Amino acid sequence: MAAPKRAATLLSKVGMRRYLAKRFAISLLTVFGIVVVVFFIVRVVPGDAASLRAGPYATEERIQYIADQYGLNDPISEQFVDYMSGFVRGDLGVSIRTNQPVLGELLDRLPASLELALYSVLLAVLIGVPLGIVAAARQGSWLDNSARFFAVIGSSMALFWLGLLLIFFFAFGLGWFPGPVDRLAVGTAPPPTVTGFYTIDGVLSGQFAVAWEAVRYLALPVFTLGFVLAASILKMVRVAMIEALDSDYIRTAKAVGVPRMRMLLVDGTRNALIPVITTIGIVLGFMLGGNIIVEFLFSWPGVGRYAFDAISTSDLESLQGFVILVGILYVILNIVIDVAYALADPRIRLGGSAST
Amino acid sequence: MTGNRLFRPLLIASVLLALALVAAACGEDAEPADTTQATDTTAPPATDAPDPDAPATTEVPAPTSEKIIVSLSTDINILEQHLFRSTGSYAVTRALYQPFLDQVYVDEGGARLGTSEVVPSPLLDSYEVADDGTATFTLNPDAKFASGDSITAADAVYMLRRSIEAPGSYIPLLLPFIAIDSPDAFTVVDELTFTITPNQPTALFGRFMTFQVFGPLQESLANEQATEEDPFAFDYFTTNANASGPYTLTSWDQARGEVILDPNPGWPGQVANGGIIVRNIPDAEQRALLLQNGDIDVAVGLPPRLVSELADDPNINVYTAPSTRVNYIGMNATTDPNLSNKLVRQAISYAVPYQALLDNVMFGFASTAGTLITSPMETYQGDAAGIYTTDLAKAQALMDESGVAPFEVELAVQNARSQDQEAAVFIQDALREIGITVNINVLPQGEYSEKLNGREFAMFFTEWFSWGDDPFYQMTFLAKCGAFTNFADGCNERLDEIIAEGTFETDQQRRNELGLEAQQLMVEDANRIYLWSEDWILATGANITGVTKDFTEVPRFENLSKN
Amino acid sequence: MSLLEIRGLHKVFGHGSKAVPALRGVDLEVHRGETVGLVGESGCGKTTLGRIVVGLQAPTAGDVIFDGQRLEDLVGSKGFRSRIQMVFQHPDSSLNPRFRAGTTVREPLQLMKGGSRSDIEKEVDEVLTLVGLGPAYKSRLPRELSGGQQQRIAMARALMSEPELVVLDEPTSSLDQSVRGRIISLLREIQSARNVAYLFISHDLSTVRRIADRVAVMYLGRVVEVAETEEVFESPQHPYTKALLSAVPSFDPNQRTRRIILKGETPNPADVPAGCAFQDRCSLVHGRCREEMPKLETFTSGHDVECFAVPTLAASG
Amino acid sequence: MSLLEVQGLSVGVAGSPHLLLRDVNFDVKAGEVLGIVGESGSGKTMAALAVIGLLPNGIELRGGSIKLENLELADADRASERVTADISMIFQQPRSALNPTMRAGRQVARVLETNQDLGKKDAKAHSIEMLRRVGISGADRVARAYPHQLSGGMCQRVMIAMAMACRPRLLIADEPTTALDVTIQAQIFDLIRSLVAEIGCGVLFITHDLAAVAEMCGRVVVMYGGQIMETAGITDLLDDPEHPYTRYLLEATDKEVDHRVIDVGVNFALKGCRFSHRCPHAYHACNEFPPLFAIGDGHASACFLNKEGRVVTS
Amino acid sequence: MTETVPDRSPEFVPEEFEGPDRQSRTKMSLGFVRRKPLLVVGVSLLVLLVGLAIVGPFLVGDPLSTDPANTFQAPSAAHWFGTDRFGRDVFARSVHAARLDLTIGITISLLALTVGSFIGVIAGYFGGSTDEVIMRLTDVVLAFPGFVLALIIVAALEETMVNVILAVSVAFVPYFIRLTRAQVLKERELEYVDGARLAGNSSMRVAFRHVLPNSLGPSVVGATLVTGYAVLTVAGLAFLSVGIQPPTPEWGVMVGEGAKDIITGEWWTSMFPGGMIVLAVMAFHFIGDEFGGEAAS
Repeated sequence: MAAPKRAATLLSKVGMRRYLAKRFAISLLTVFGIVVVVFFIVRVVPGDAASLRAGPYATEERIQYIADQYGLNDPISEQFVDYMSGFVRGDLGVSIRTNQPVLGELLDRLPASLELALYSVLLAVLIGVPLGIVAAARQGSWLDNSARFFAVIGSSMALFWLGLLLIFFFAFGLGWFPGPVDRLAVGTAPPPTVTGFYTIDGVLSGQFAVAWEAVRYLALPVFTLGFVLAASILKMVRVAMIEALDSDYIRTAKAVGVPRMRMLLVDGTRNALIPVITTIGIVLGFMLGGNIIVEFLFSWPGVGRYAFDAISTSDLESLQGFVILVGILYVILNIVIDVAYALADPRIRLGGSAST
Repeated sequence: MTGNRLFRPLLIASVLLALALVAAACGEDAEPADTTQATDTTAPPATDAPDPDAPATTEVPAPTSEKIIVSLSTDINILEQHLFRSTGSYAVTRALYQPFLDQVYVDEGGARLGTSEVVPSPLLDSYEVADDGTATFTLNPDAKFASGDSITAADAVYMLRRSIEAPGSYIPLLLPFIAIDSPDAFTVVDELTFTITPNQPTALFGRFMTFQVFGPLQESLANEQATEEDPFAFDYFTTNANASGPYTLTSWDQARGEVILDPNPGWPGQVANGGIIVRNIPDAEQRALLLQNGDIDVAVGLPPRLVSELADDPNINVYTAPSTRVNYIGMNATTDPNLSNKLVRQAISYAVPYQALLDNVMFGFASTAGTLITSPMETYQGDAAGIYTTDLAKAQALMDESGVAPFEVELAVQNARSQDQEAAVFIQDALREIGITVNINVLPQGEYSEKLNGREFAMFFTEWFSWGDDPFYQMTFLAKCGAFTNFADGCNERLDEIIAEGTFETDQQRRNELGLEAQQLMVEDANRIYLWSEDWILATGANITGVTKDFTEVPRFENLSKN
Repeated sequence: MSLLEIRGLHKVFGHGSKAVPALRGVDLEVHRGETVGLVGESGCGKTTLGRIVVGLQAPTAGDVIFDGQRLEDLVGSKGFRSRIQMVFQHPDSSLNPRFRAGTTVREPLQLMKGGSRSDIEKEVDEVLTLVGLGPAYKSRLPRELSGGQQQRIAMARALMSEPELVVLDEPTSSLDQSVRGRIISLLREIQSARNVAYLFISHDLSTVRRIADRVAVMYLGRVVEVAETEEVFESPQHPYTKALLSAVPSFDPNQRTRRIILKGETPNPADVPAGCAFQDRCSLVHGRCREEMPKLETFTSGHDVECFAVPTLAASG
Repeated sequence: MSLLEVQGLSVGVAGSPHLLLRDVNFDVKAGEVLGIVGESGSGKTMAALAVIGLLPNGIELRGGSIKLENLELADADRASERVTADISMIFQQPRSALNPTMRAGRQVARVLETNQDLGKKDAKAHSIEMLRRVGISGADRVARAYPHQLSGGMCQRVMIAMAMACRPRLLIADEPTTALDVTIQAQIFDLIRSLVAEIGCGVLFITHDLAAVAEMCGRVVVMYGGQIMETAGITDLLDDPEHPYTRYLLEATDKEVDHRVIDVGVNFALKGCRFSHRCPHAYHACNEFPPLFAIGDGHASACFLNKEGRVVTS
Repeated sequence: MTETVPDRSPEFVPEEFEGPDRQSRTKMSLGFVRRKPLLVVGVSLLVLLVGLAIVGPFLVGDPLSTDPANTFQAPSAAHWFGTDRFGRDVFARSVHAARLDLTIGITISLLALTVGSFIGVIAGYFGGSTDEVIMRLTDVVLAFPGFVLALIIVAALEETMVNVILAVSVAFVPYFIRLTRAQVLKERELEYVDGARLAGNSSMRVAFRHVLPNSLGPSVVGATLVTGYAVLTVAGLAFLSVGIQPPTPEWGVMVGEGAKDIITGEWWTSMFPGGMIVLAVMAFHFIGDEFGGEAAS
């Protein structure tokens, strides 16, 4: 038959470690690539960074002063080396708009974005996974068709439109939720920072009223994102589950009398969820930057909103920092996902013949 | 089917989840007042938190007055008084740095409107101007920085020098109008006395001294924080302050765009409230909503349409007053050859639907601009100068006369300026009538100002507001040949002569004559389309009093109080 | 002189610790116009050998000599492609699903020989007729053909360039039994019409018996026995050949009683023991087998076997 | 009495009028190995899946009865309850038939848990014993391995261990060795034979290989195009094939045939005998569906003509 | 065959059952509607929208024409979708926007498909270091959420329509590279590829004439989904005032413009164009999903 592809070695730890090392090396390369790409994209922006920094009505001297101060008159290669060496030291430059270190500004805003992202994904998983499983298990039924219909609507949904719709009905119309303003009412002081998540910090510090308020402010943006994300998760779970249910080993499980529910959950879901891990990763990755729209719409003080402000004021230094941060988070996330994937799938974890 | 039984758990789980969501949503309905309660119970601990910059917060004897929440439309990004970049920053620095002079205010429609008469601010014991223009300032010995240190003449002079010498400050732009060109103009006389000696007496000197850029800054602290690269400690003062103004900086949450200000115990004046929470809420609709709900007390920068809606709300007070602000579209003849034809520019000026702009963009919260000398401004004589009104027939006739074929032109607008964008739509439609295709180009602020400075735009929107309300000052910036901010690049030598004469002219009759001639020249040249003159507008909750409009039209906090 | 001569051929896949040897020193000859059957179980390297012969893969070491010239010298040369062709195992995937049969069959002519349109068309028709289909099939897409018909098209494609050697890689194993017989007959007819040599690779011993003139048996990357077909089937010498032959299901109940059930499974090619690769499964294993790799040696004329035990058997039998 | 009795079984694709299985009848006795032989598309696997109640999505029973010791299985509601314990099945692709994320031993153990009410611990011990019984040396190690770490033959043994762990009364083996090497095939055949002898279950042995049938089975059902062509004892079938298709099949295995006869695929739309479009003897009557005509003891053929070419009447 | 048996009767013609044969004809029947309801919905929606985009602009009014006397008219017979703050007809604008958005969406998708599959074939077929380099570059691009990538590219370039199309295309190219590459890797293992090599094809010819056409399936399905996502992305950017700018009649622009009116109760200026976006994207997704497309990242 075919050439031997199977080196069925029973290596476990070595395989995993080597896998991780390779994965990590690739990630470093990717991060480097990200910085390069972003740096050069931002450098082609029309406009002179020095005069942008100097602000409107700046005198020529001031522009020159600024250019010197920020090394903007250096050759681009030198600027790049400077930026890279700064980057390695955790310096993403200084915001044009605020004169503050970009990294610090981003890190200040990150918890807000992460809180929004995590709750949205959580909601999406809670809706998407069970519905996807049910839809797959009852393939072709009205339930399946409705789930698919929902999935298409969800993945076709324009976030900004859905957000507006929700604001219109639930904030302005019915008044059930606060308007799209912030994480907390104006005037409510945030709870003492532990995690940066107001919901959790509120509970930790015993300020339950604040935590509850944070939940109310989270509700609409989380639902907006959760709805859209749930659709893609549902879609993926359904496909993966159908594939799993269609597989030979499910047929085997049936043939040797594994009870149906157990078969569905143990054989089906377990295997189906392996590809779903990737989807959730993609979704989370999407959230890390894709929430610009939602953060804009709901005035959410996160990194997405920061990026929007940076764009609308041509604060390219901040924008650059944001994009790099998002890229790096995404890369880290991917490592985590790959590890999760590897842990879930013995074919990867244990090396050997698995060819994907 | 057996399936039903087996899948029921999953099905039920999903349904329950959905129900839980709905329930969570409905649950909110039962406790509409919850938000405010939460605010009340949780706000105090945070504001009581000890702050090194404001050790005396708790000593303020204003237990009954709560903090007033002011929402702004812009970022609060730099608290450095000489580098501020946005209205938000300006408002906060005005609260932190007290200038030596202030205006005299008159009550009108519940608001305190500034007049052009100036008086010593609480920082001063006395202020005198000699005939040669030398001004002598004597400090109030009770005036202290927030740290408790006294404000000395040395601090005042340090600040004045800094404003000239520090690279990056744009204060030097102001100084020619008060005839100062070197730091030697500032002298410390004794611990509490200093003088400013301009090259000649000027009408604008007193007015300029009311601007926050001339509020004292502690010299010793600045020197302490200075570095070799940053000898004026800009970095430090970008995020910190030792206030000389009515408030101290209690906290600044950049991510939320929130600054909390508490009354400054060292400030010798009277603060009418228990502190201010300044919030950046960029979205105007949200500011309006929050104001309606009573979540905020003061909303700055509401678009006219919303203001007109809010004016009917009994829970909201809308304060408006005419302003000398001018909104225009520059037409740069050198950038676009078609615009070099004066007849084309005049045709365009006739085509613009001025009334539609006043009604449908500004909703009545603006007055006719006419020329750079706007209708609320001193020496305005619109009809006499023959200012433009919409007349499409005339416009078409002028186009025909010009012999210029239908052409395309780009109209640049800033992305953050929605009224300009709206006006652009009307103007685009109107100019189509006379064969001119307008392409609207919306640009972010930074790129916009850079291109504007570079004279890259053929047609562009600009708003200008001259602190100090002076027509010649206004024209110096916008119409003088070769002026840095004369973005339309129009140049009329006669106009330059008028400006030169008018700037230091003190005789009102002569000023009026010069003004009329200038307006006629501007109408004739038609270098700009004078769209409207925007009113000063502020919306507050009905329980707020003490709204103040000064020369800068930036919100002032210390007189606000809440009943 | 033989048409194809393979000497000491090695092929290793992968590198370093992951290296997997697929061929471990193969010697084999194919003469003009003859059919050599190459049999062995999955993973024994027979497909790799076939792919090397047609130049789809390069050997790691050893020589392939085609018509007196080394294959590596020939591969780049013009006209070589047309001389050795291959027919693959899976008829459904060996044809481009988007190409009509005519296009598939025409392509080698256009690319390798050229000629006028009508000449090409004539030849296409001729070869299609030769494989039993005829010109009417030119407009068919692969999915419109049955497995047997697809395999005929594949054969027509291989024959277009008038090759001297065709490597047949399990050409019948995906076909139904009834179709299989027809394809075998077709192959025979083609061979007599065109005097083409076949290297017939298969794991199916009964098919090989029906078509091959000589048979080579492979085990773990080596040829362990080679002889005239009947000789191999009637008088197998290598213990593996014996086991293999006896394992084939048979209509004959007596066969079952003679069955040799081998112990264990074929070792992992990445981890072949030193000495004879068959040692762990062999009933005749002795000390030398574990230390030294046996060589292919002549047992009788035209019958080579690679086993230390064989001469002993021959002597005692 | 027969262990399994299938009568008039018909199966079709939902939404299509044509049948994939048409009036299929056979029976399996306890301890007997019944072979179903046919080429691809003959419906042999479909018949097996129908028996165990695992018809793929979109394929439905159209009629007939499937009785396991008088328990009607064609009744969908009752099918899922019983089948599992009494019938088990092994498949063609042993590796993909095992759950890739579950250790081999666990897969066997949980069958024991469900079908023999064993506790986790007992099941585990028992599963290793099971693996040993299917001829796996180093059963402890194999039990801890994941399927991808095992060879195809090893996977098939695990699969057999799982099937046997149910103590089924009927074992369906669907081309259990097609994917395996011939030497491994011999081992697996041996194993199946010995296990059947030990447990005494009936076996439905499905294959395309007549020789394998000859080795494993006492009786054979020959199928073509979803239709039974002939059923007979193995010796009768090999020595004295009746149906044109059977004869054709046997000839193709060792005789020279005319390669110019072009094979065509099964046509499920045919009204009459599904083989009629290929049959060298087809005549007008073949547009009727032929019933099975009994010719001898346990020997029947679905052809209107006998092998002498005379029309059969029943 | 055997002598005793008469040969096949020459008159014998096997008869088939009446009615549709296998799938080919049943697909056309109503059963199809029942089995693929989502596809039917998608195709009808798309036909409707494309028709509207092609014919619509000739039937409705000028999308830029303002009417200060008739601002903020609620939907009525005269103005189906009402009028906006400039007195422009929202329906007329939505219809013109349909043409623009669909054109942009389809252009982006085709552009990304073409470039992506070209690169994907090269990476997949030639493998080795070529593949490695391409995939590492793809990783870098994929490390940015597509929306963010498009955003910074548009922000970096002049905000013209062409640049928006290019920027969004760039964001989707890796998706097609991966899809095509994955398919090529599968396809490459098939025997016809070896067959083509033996038939004398150069490797370029094998890659592009044989492998590519057979590897396009998933990408073409993906392209329908991407068309939808492209419309969403472009509209999303426009909503954030990046890329296409007001007063261009574009759905995202219109929602952005209309978002301001929600608070004052004029829901129609944003809801109708937003609804159009969702309908258009849905049309593509119903179709793409039915053919087994998966979500693009």
